[in-house]
Amino acid sequence: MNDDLFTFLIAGKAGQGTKKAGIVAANFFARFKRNVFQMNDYPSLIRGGHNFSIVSTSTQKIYSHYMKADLAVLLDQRSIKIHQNHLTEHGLLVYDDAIKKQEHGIGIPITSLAKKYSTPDLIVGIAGIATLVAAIACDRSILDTIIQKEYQRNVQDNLGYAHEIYDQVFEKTPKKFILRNGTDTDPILTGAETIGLGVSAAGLDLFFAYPMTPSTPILHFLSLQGKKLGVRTIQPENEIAVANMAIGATFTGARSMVGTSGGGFCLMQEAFSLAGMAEAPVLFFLGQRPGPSTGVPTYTEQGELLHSLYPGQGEFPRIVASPGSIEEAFYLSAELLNLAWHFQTPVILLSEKHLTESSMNVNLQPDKISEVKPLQHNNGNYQRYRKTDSGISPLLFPPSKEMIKWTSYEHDENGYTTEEAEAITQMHIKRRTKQESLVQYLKENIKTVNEYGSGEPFLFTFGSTTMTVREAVLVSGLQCSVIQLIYLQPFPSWHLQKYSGHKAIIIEQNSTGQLEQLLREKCGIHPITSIRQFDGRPFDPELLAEKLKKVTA
Amino acid sequence: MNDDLFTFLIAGKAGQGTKKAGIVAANFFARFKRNVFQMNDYPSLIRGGHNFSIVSTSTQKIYSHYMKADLAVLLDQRSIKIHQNHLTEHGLLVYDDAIKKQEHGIGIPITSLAKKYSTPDLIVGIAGIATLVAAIACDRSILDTIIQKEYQRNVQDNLGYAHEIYDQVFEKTPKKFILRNGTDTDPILTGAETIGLGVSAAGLDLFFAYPMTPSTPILHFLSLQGKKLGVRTIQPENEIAVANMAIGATFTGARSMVGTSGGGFCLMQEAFSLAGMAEAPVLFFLGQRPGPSTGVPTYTEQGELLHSLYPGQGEFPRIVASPGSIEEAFYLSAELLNLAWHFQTPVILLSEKHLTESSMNVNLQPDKISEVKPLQHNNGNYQRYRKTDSGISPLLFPPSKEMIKWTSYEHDENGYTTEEAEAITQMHIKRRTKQESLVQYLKENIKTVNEYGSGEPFLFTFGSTTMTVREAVLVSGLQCSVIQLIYLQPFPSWHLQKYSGHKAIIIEQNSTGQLEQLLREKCGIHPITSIRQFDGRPFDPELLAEKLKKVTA
Amino acid sequence: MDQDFTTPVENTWCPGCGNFGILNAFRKAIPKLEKQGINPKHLIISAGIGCHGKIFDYVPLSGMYSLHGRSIATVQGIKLGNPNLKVLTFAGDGDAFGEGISHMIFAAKRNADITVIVHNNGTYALTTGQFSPTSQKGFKGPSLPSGNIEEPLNPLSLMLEAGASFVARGYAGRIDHLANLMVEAVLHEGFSYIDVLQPSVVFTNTYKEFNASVEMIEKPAVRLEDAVQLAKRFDKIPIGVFYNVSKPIYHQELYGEWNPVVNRLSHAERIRSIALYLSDHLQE
Amino acid sequence: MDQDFTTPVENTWCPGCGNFGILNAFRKAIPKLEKQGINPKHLIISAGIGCHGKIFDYVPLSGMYSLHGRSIATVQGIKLGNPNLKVLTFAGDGDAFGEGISHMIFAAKRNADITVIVHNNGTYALTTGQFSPTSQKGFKGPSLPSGNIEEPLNPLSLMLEAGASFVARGYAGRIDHLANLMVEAVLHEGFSYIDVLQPSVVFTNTYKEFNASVEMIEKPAVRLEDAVQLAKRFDKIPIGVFYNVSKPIYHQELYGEWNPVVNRLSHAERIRSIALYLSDHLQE
Ligand SMILES: Cc1ncc(C[n+]2csc(CCOP(=O)(O)OP(=O)(O)O)c2C)c(N)n1
Ligand SMILES: Cc1ncc(C[n+]2csc(CCOP(=O)(O)OP(=O)(O)O)c2C)c(N)n1
Ligand code: SF4
Ligand code: SF4
Ligand SMILES: [Mg+2]
Ligand SMILES: [Mg+2]
Repeated sequence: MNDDLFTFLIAGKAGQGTKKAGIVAANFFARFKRNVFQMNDYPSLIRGGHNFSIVSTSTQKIYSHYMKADLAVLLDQRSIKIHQNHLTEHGLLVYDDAIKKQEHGIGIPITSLAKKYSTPDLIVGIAGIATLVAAIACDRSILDTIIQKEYQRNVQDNLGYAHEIYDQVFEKTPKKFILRNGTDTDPILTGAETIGLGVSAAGLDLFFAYPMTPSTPILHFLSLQGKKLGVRTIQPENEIAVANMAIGATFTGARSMVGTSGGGFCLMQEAFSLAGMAEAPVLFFLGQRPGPSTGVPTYTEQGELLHSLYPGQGEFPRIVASPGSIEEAFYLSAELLNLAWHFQTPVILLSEKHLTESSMNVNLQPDKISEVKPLQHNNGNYQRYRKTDSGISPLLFPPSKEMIKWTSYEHDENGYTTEEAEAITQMHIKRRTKQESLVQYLKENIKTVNEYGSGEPFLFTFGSTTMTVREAVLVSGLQCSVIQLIYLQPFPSWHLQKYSGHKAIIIEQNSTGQLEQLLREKCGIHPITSIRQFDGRPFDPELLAEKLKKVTA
Repeated sequence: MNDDLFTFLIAGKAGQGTKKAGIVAANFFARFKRNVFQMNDYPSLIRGGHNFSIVSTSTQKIYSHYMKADLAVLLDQRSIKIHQNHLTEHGLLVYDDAIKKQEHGIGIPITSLAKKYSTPDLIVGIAGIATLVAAIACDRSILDTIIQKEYQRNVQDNLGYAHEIYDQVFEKTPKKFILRNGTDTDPILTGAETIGLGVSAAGLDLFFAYPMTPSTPILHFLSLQGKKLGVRTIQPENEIAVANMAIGATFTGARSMVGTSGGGFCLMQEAFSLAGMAEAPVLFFLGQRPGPSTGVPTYTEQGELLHSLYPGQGEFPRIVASPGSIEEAFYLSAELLNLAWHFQTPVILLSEKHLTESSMNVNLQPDKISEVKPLQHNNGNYQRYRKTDSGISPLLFPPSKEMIKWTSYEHDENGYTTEEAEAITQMHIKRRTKQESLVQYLKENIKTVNEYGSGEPFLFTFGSTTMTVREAVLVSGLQCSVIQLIYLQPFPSWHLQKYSGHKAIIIEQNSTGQLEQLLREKCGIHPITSIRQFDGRPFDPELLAEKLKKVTA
Repeated sequence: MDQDFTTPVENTWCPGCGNFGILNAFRKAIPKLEKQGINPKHLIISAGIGCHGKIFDYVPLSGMYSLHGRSIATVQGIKLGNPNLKVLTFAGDGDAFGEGISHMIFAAKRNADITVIVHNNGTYALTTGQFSPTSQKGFKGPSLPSGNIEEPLNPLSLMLEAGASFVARGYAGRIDHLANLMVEAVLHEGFSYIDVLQPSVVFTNTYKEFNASVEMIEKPAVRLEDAVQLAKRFDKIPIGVFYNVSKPIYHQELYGEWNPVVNRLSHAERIRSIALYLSDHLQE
Repeated sequence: MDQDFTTPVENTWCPGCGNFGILNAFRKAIPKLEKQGINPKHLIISAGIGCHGKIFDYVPLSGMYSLHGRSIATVQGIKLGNPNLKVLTFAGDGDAFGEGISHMIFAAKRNADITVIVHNNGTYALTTGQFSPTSQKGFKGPSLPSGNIEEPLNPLSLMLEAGASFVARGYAGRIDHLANLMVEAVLHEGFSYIDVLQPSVVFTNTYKEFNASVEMIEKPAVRLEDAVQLAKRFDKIPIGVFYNVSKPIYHQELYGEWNPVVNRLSHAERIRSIALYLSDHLQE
């Protein structure tokens, strides 16, 4: 267990700025060169309800927030009800004293003091930061620096309010916590940011999306920052337009990506199949949330693994991969965009809300990313669908005196429609050959599975759950390995079969055990137990560690 | 091999009535109480190109057309080029003498005689029938009866033309063929018809579809005949409306079905997931054609097996089944509609162009079909999503003084939206329980696999390919079993595991071996060989028989 | 059913949101409709996904909480399943004119007997305020921080062009007026569209402008062109019924008086029909 | 490229089909456009699925044979990928106003710089003649043998309502006139729509009516209302340009003069930008 773990929790209503406070707190911890993991929990509404943000920090690398807080700042009655027991043994509860007095913790006039200021509802999040700075016994000038940087609107009001809270907290709990300095200086980014940066590094030109949680943060990030990064965003009328425009754009050589979630992705499947037939290289970001259907829009789940393996009718090369950390998301997104162009086929970047919307400090080395040039036509007569040994045909973009025909119909090498038996067979074989080249390429060049630690039991997982599993292993002190499947399609059985017959535990966030099904059926991996959670919340590393200890005892 | 097999082929341009002639020929053979199988091959166009229709007939049961014809009537040059070798040893070629003289066969002034009549292009199909009747040496009065029944428009012209052709053929090849009488009196129907009749028997009220080959024939059949059968058809603006309207209709208790093909089904997947969440019982007909994408619209393939297993995001009970014959399509369609209502979940009837558009004589016993009543709410407080042991909640339909709320969001038992961890977990478990009940039900009550013949090797197949495989087995004279998977989701592993370790051959119409993948991974069935065809054409039973003999030799 | 038509579900709209006005108007419309002979148990509702959609949980009527953009298809399906029901859906501007615009145009075109109430707040509110099909040019949202570059659609003239037989505009700040529009729309036989000016206090706080410029329409235009002209007025914002005509109704054209769930063919009749069909196709 | 713009692909339209007129007009338009400075290699085409779509294979221009209803989105994507290209799509009436209507309305609304030529034959021809969004009431097709029960959409007034900046109607039986419309439409900067009256000899053999009642428009209407009025005339069928105005163009509003494939940020610049972003977010 992490010996200098510290967790800060702030909870209140949507509109009270708890998310913002979480981010600011994360950056505050960064001043100590500490590692952080920050997670936001919020329902699907704009004002009111119950939001909270948790930031866990340590001098060691940290891959998850913890549900038990050392310092909890609770802004309303509901937060008390929900979080009063989410405290570590010596944890401190700070609550708004408009709420009736609590047995433990200290009441501070958070809302009543706010009333003096211009935006009493929006300002209260600042109380969390002021409390944090005071409880860590930092100088009030540090608080000033933070407020001036992070809360610039009505900054005088904000400062005044922050001071009042700081003073009260400081008086009541002087030097409650001491934070050791760490050595990490990496930036703190969300998964949405690392994905956006990763695809930019691999040459993305256009990002098309219709808003849908949890893919929207990528749209927002690129809409704000993309121009500098070489990426423009477009929000069309619906997801069908999104996918078809993206395919159209690739026809010109523009690297294109779309972002969506379950229902939106369903609507894109017809275009997905078109991309398979036309051999259009489009990267699809598929962000999972609890389903089926509209489900629970702002929470997290991994219920679409099987669904993502065969979207779009018919047979064509398919790639699905899912990053196991916010850092890996950077490199993997870039790799997938490159693979799309290398193999001229649609590719899915599968992830979850827990990855796109959480943040942690990450070590990104953009110069490790290259922009792979696709096979280009050089000269002579151009045929869009020329048969080659690899199944990959050279690309050529307009304007050109050569005719370039892409098509949704079965076709000959020129791209003209065909209905002839032999031609149909040949093109099926071409696509199947390309699929085989792809598998070969993955085997030889791509890391398809991550292995952390060593020895049995093997904890199998994928996607953002990997982060929590790794943290839980740290917490538990268990000797074991975490096996994270990065690639899910083609399924890296070649790599995994060696685990068959060994002691395995499968951990995933869905109710039917989709990863388990794949591991059982494709690799003969039969776990001694499987651990699943499907309540929309990420695992808590401590609870997961306990379960792990129990099943491995 | 069938000792009194007879095959009639008629080929020409679209618009020359070859398909119609095929159907009429099939009915002509039926006069001899013979069994027939009729298949139409046509490209995606309205006039011109190359169409042909084949009818094979026997006194025994017959499950496929044969590519080699005893009598071929070829209406144009292209037909000669394509079909001149598609003749049995003693086969007779009759061709339009406007084409240059052929080495074999007899030229008849098919088009030049037609010029005298009012619709010279459309009338020529009749030449095929007249030739057939003459070559079988039936009395000309039989021809008259047929023409009067089947070609009522401009009947005098048609009769005149038919007589001229008949006389010429009769003169040139008197009594060429003799057909024994059989004993079969079953009606000759297409798969589209048996499906339409089957769902009507199980209580279908509304059929929604947007035209798309090869599902359109069901729409057309029900549009013409549905009223008598209790079924109305609706053609909305697109497939998304189709699926969502169908779901809406089920809310009122109306039994609803949709018909579509690959691309259209992709567009329906968002609604499919909604049906999973709302627990709306909708039957989806998914007719396969060669893909990906627009592919080869009017041909046949089985490339969407894996794609059909997990449509729609998220986890909910799923059913996919595929009929292995035109006859089985009747019973299975009914069974699936009933299962949809029994388990209140979306169900897929998976098939292919080869089934919906081919015809054969079928023995249908409508009174064997019942309309299963779903679990109904009786009295007391109604909760749409009440938890029960089976996971199935009672239904109640409006108008009712009770509140009935169906929803796409995660919900509590009343159907109100929830975002709470425990409630989310509970509803996931409810749906998973329903899935388990479904598996149990299939195991106990439903025939999920057909087994024809006995002993090794086991020929595994599914869908309409089953028909050809069965015919090929007859042709080959092999001692073996045909194992047809009727249900594909839930996959009937419980039934199939017994075949593991035995000599297996897997036969399917796609290029990547999708059924094979499932059998390998789920049942440990590793075939000695697999036979695949993916040129859009159904297998020819003779060629398939040869392959079978080779691999089992 | 509660006489105040409330439910135990917590309301999670922002304080001051225009959606409250729409909810209150609807709660007033239900008993009015009951007086006109429409029992609430015959009144089936639906909603899309968005802030507006939450209204579904706030009234204790039966219905289906549909998908983003699809409730217009859902209610048409409900109507086709049982034409005796009165169906009404709430939709967002993103819902009805973005994701679901095809259904809107065809529902109007075929004069489906449904009522669509659009909570027009000019933004995708629930997904945090991106520009929507009715956003003003220049509107700043997180997917286009420099401002929307498209002209807004005009929902009223678009629905008129598509063939809507009843078109009205209400305002969330005029609750009684809006309640009356709802009653009229539901009573209208055929496709009824109400565009409701709905300030989103967070993203499009337009109360002031609307309060200053809404103006009641005396009576509907007789000629389509005049209704269209009225819909294109921007000096004042007319509210009330723009157009109200009688046209052949889809389900009646399709079914006549037949009703799928009420007049179902019995199992025995179906089996008889099938047997007849088969014997017609028997080999002679 | 062949000077007659033919391809080796066999033509499979029915003899006499109106599509031949459209193909011939287009083959005439290409060299005319070349004279106007548009090199055929810059002219990128697309098509939906249907009889009309086959035109894609019959002209040797580059482009993408899209999905049923989606070519309108495809060409917008192509334009956004490389705004230097001129993009044009052929579409069916089912394509453009059934499956793909949302894309049509938004392409017009945002004034995307594309040209859409609809082969309006009032039926889903390739799928054997079901009623389409522009089918006349009463039209008999195999999915409604008793006759269509819906009123047709009016593509021209709908496009005008949606904001189209260039709207015209041509007739497959007036090839030179149609060729000129195509030239004008492609040259027009912004969304151009041409509705082509296209008899399907098999399902809607309307040559006789059209020959009798088409009438050339002298010049486009200046006011939108007048263009709409003209679109709603049924005594005579006006052909020609109904409306032609200049409006801000989508890709220019979005990009200014920037072009994604021409002005791509180099790999080095991207890496530098990312490094900058990271250092801005470094822990101090
Ligand atoms: C297919 C699909 N795409 C996207 C979303 C995400 N989404 C939910 S609500 C919404 C927009 C809501 O806007 P509007 O309809 O105007 O409703 P409002 O929130 O403004 O009331 C979107 C895009 C979704 N649920 N489904
Ligand atoms: C998603 C989808 N739905 C249905 C089809 C089947 N389909 C092919 S063409 C067509 C209609 C064509 O009508 P139209 O666009 O008017 O073209 P036309 O044949 O009349 O030229 C349809 C419904 C399809 N290809 N894709
Ligand atoms: S975000 Fe806007 S529309 Fe949504 S509840 Fe708040 S004020 Fe209302
Ligand atoms: S069916 Fe009609 S539209 Fe199609 S090619 Fe024939 S005449 Fe032309
Ligand atoms: Mg809105
Ligand atoms: Mg058409």
